[in-house]
Amino acid sequence: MAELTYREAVAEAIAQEMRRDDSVVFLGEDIAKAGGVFKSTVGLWEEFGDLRVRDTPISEQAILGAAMGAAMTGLKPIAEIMFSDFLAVCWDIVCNQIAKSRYMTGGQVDMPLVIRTANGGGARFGAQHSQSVENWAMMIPGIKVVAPSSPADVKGLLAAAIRDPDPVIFFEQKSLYATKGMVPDGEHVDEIGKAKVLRNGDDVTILALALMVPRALEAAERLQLERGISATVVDIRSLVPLDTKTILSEVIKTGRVVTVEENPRLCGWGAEISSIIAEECFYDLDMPIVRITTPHIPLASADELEDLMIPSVSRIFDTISREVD
Amino acid sequence: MAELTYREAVAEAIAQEMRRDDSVVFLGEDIAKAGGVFKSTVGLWEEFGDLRVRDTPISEQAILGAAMGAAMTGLKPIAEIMFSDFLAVCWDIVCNQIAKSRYMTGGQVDMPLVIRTANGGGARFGAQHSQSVENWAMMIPGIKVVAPSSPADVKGLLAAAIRDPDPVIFFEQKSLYATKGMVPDGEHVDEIGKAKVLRNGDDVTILALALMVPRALEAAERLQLERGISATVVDIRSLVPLDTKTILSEVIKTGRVVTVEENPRLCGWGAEISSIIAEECFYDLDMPIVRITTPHIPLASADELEDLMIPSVSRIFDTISREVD
Amino acid sequence: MVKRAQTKKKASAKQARLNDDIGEETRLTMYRLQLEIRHLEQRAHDLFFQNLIKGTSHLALGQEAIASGFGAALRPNDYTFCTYRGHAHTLVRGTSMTGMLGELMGKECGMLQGKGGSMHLTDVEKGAMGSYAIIGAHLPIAAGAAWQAQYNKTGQVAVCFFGDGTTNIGAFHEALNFAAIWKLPVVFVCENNLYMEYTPISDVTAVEHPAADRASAYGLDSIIVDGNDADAVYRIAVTAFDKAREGGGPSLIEAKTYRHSGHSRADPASYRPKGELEAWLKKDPIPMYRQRLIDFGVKESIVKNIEDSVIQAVDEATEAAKASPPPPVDYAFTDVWADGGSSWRN
Amino acid sequence: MVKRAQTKKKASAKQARLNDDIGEETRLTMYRLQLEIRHLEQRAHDLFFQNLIKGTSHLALGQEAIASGFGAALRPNDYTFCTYRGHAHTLVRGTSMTGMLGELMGKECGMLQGKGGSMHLTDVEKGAMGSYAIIGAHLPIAAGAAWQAQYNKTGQVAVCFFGDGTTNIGAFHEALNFAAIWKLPVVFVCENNLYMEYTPISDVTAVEHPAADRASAYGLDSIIVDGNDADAVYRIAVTAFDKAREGGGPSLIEAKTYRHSGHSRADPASYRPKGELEAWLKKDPIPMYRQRLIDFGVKESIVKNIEDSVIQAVDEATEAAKASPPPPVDYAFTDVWADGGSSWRN
Ligand SMILES: Cc1ncc(C[n+]2csc(CCOP(=O)(O)OP(=O)(O)O)c2C)c(N)n1
Ligand SMILES: Cc1ncc(C[n+]2csc(CCOP(=O)(O)OP(=O)(O)O)c2C)c(N)n1
Ligand SMILES: [Mg+2]
Ligand SMILES: [Mg+2]
Repeated sequence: MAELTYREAVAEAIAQEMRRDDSVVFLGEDIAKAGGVFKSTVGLWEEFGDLRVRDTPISEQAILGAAMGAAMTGLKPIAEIMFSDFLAVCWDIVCNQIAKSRYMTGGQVDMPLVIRTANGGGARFGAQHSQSVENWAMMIPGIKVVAPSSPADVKGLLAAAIRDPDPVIFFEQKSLYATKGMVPDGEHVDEIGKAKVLRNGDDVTILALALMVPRALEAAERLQLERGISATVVDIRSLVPLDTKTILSEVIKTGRVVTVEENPRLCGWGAEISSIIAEECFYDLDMPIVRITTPHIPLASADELEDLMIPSVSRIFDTISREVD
Repeated sequence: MAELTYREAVAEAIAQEMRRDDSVVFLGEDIAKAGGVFKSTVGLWEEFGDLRVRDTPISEQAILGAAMGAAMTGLKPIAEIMFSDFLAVCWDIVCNQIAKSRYMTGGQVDMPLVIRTANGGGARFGAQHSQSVENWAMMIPGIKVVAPSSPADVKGLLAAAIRDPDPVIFFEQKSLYATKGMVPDGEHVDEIGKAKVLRNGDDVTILALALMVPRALEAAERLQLERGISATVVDIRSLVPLDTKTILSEVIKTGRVVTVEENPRLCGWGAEISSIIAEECFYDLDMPIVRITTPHIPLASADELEDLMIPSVSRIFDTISREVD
Repeated sequence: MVKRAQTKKKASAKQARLNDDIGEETRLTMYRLQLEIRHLEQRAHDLFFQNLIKGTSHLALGQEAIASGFGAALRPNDYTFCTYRGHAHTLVRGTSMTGMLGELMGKECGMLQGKGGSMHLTDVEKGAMGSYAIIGAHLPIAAGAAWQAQYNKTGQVAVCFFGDGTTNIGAFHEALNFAAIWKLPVVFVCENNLYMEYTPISDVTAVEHPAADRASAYGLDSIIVDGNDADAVYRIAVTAFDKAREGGGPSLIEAKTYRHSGHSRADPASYRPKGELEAWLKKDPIPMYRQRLIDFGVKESIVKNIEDSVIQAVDEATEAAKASPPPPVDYAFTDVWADGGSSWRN
Repeated sequence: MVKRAQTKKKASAKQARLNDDIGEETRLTMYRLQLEIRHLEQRAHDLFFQNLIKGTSHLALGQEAIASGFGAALRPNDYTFCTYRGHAHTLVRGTSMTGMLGELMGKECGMLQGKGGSMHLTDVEKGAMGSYAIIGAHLPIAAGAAWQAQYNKTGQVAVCFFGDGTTNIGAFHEALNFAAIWKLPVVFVCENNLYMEYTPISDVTAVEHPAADRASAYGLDSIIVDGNDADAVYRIAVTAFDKAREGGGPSLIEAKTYRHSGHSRADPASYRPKGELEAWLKKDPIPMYRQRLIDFGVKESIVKNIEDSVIQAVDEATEAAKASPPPPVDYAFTDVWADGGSSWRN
């Protein structure tokens, strides 16, 4: 085990996979010589060279199109889309091409590729560089969707994503890049599609993802200390495939569930999970299903405004204090 | 009142608004001289001429970008995106620019524009020309989302959309273009943001949109006749703003609710509405909330396969028969 | 008299030479390919009007020389990418006619199991890497396949076919620049049939030659070829492939042509100026090519033999596809993921 | 001696003429604008390092002559569209420095109420139609504003500023073709500062001049201007505006320049070859322009007066912005819709 930052874990996972498999290649804007605008890919170009780690023009459709064409013909590309907001400029390649080609061709086409992207708010970057768009990806049949909350998960799940034979969008929360955690040494590969129970409680089950996970954990500590409310915290980790087994069983145990989503409210991932619970565990519930989300509004840039919008520890604490009696 | 097809109602609404307001202009691919690939804009170019009804190149980003720039500076553009699947090639202009500009600028920028697009399946067009993407639009803060199910609603709601000072995406279901209905003569303007109760029942409330509305109505008739189940059918009509007043009050009346969605399952509009009901009417429900959706799979083209995927009258009938006892 | 004879002799010497650089075998292949496309598409047209093909269908009648010229110049392991108007380009890779007609009819024998339909024909084993129905997308995707070839030094090329209207969408621009800077072995082929659906291309394009006049924006040569002459297309293809295989990077080729039918099955093509179709029918690539074969001394019987066998093949494929049952309904739920399934949960 | 004097006389006659076609008043305006940008941006830089500005910030130090030259040539009701690197282009429209610094600091007095931040500066009343942070989007949007001007025959032009790296994204291509075929009164200005973020533009672009070498792809003239010379920029702007207002359609102008600072606040710009910055600092537009004013006979005291007043204005704006409170939290919930609210339900 070694302590790494979330951003270092990105580079470590990519390096691990590039060392073992020559067909892994990596492309994106400023990812090579500059090591990425978030410094999450430092050292890769130095180790793997010009042919495997390639800077591109500002041509997101070409980046993902090239990744797709290469994946169809035998490579395992990793493509970086610098900010997840920019998925909008290449959304056709994601949702109409990458996601659908295997199906439309009756299974003839392989699509082993990973799209890495910096997602989410908290950096005062304003409405076009702060969105949480994990629900955009979840909405599209044919893509796997992963969003880690810790350096260890970054390493294990990114390695798993690179080995996965299906297309994966890997959402790195940009406010987590500087956070630290213990990461297994040597080869480390996790499994995509497994949620993780990070805290066990009796009174309420909190479902969270990415940046919302540390906030949910902190709120759970405060709920225990200040209100005597004992909360389970589940890190969803992967939206597709969705570990409904773990989620539903943890919901049933407490009979109360709160989702904490960074994506804006309408059609967020919490809506989907809420609807599954409302359909499948209806009779196990002791309380309405509560969703805590960023309001359905573009994100503001000023500190005070942004902090108000993205679910905070105190909003989670207050909401659960009020709802759970 | 006159009997019009759904497609004729489109042209009638646009003509009505172009006659009363010179600032309404219309652009898109093959919409002018050819009258649209779905023949839904026939006669407009002849009446309003080259300057107001303009054919464009295959440049969806330019189409919507131009519509936005014109809207910001005083025109009221209507832009056609031929198939809603193609929103993916101009998604940035929709979700990052049109939807966010008023907010990001502290209210300085106006955005009175309409994006019309042919949505949905049933025409054997395959996975890239058949999607129901109303949930893509609902997911983005800052856009209004309308999807009519009848010629009268097409006329009234499209006219309202054109007059609306905010951006509206207007989803026309392509399988409905040939359907007929009575449409008010003369100037007809409806109100965006109001659901419509099309059938009153006691046992279950069916929430539907666009093509799912006639199917829900037919299923409701069969449920009454064959099972003695009496169903309310609500046509949602507008996803944003969402008429939660009507929806929730109709749900409470029967205590049972089923959504019928054409969009693929994950993060569909039914998920959002289900989560609102599960949070706000939890104690009024007598049954789990059931969602009937297109499975979370790209759409197949062969008749038998496509028919199996999109919710049919018999799937609605069977599901409700099974769930409501 | 003497003079005329000399001219004639010169001309036929020239013809012989022309015949030499391509060779009879390749020419016969190209004639066969053009006929296969023509007859298969006419059959698809008929089946449509018998309501045996649903959805939509985009024919390339009149444009056969382009797919055929490239088809003859390709190696079996090269990649091709095409559009919704992709019967031609898929067929020239040697795919099964039954699989193709079966797919158009939504049958179990369909090459995509009824999941793709007319606009998505694909035969990966033959290097036909897909038909793409959203304008522009397949240009960068083809560049990606070429990147693989470059990375693995396989000597393959990727060819990407698209229309004149496609030159105005953003993905065209991104793909061209990207392929040029990475010197990828990809050949972009713009089939300029004068129309973007129902709109004349000149109404919506800032330059006269939508592709060729833009080549310089990517540091590429401006190349225009007669798209109704399979030989001319073949020669251009060989040159571009050689360049690509030698590391010289991409080419952008504009082939001038015309589609005889409407844009899609729904289109009577009434927007065409009077006489335009008739003028182009005179330049129909197939009778012209037949005449050339005869002029070059190919026996009528050989030509006839090809014609008969193509019609027979199309007939047989039609019957086989008609006889095939609809796809089993559980096909709808397979092949979303590599494990063959479609589940998004456990 | 005689010869030298004559040459000198000739030279100053030429200078006088040069001065004439632009005029002293306009020149002083351009000098003032350049200084305003320089000082305001340096102040923003300082405030960033005092942690009074959060998020990010993209300075255009060294590129001031471009915004200033265009700014001086614009009419008040013309439209401008710019990028995240848009302090300069917003400022030259005459917007309030306090509103701008307030926005960067996230204060109530901010021009966007703290909702936009550094990358979205907008002042619609002044014709500054927004700063766009996603590469390429504002090119078609600017074309749309020009469409309005054309439709309503207002005589306005729209100017769209963007960087060299932006020429490789699809929206660039779509906007240029669209503007050309509709002959829209829009002027596209590519500020070629040699870098796309940290990557030299030549590494990722198929042509030497990313904008100028592509003009012909849209039937436009290839135009390159010295972006460090406000006079040269002004003259090009006037020509392009005249053309646009007369119905001659769009122009695409490539202005060569260099940014003295890194791409954004986080960037030390260590990717630059040694000596490159130093060479460009010698071509710093501001001291060069000052010298020109003196050479043209403008009194030192007038120049000095402008310099002092600009510094004073920036100082005052800084104090005013510092003194402003943070935005009231309910600002977060206004202005999604035209009714001022943000509700998505009833
Ligand atoms: C992004 C996108 N926009 C619009 C369409 C609808 N569409 C299908 S074919 C076509 C015309 C294409 O013209 P061209 O590129 O010349 O090819 P051709 O059909 O003539 O072969 C259009 C506009 C589409 N499929 N994708
Ligand atoms: C679509 C998109 N891709 C990537 C980025 C990230 N990005 C911001 S600025 C920039 C470089 C732009 O370079 P250039 O156009 O030369 O403008 P400059 O910054 O030099 O003024 C990049 C890649 C973005 N904002 N939008
Ligand atoms: Mg064409
Ligand atoms: Mg630059």
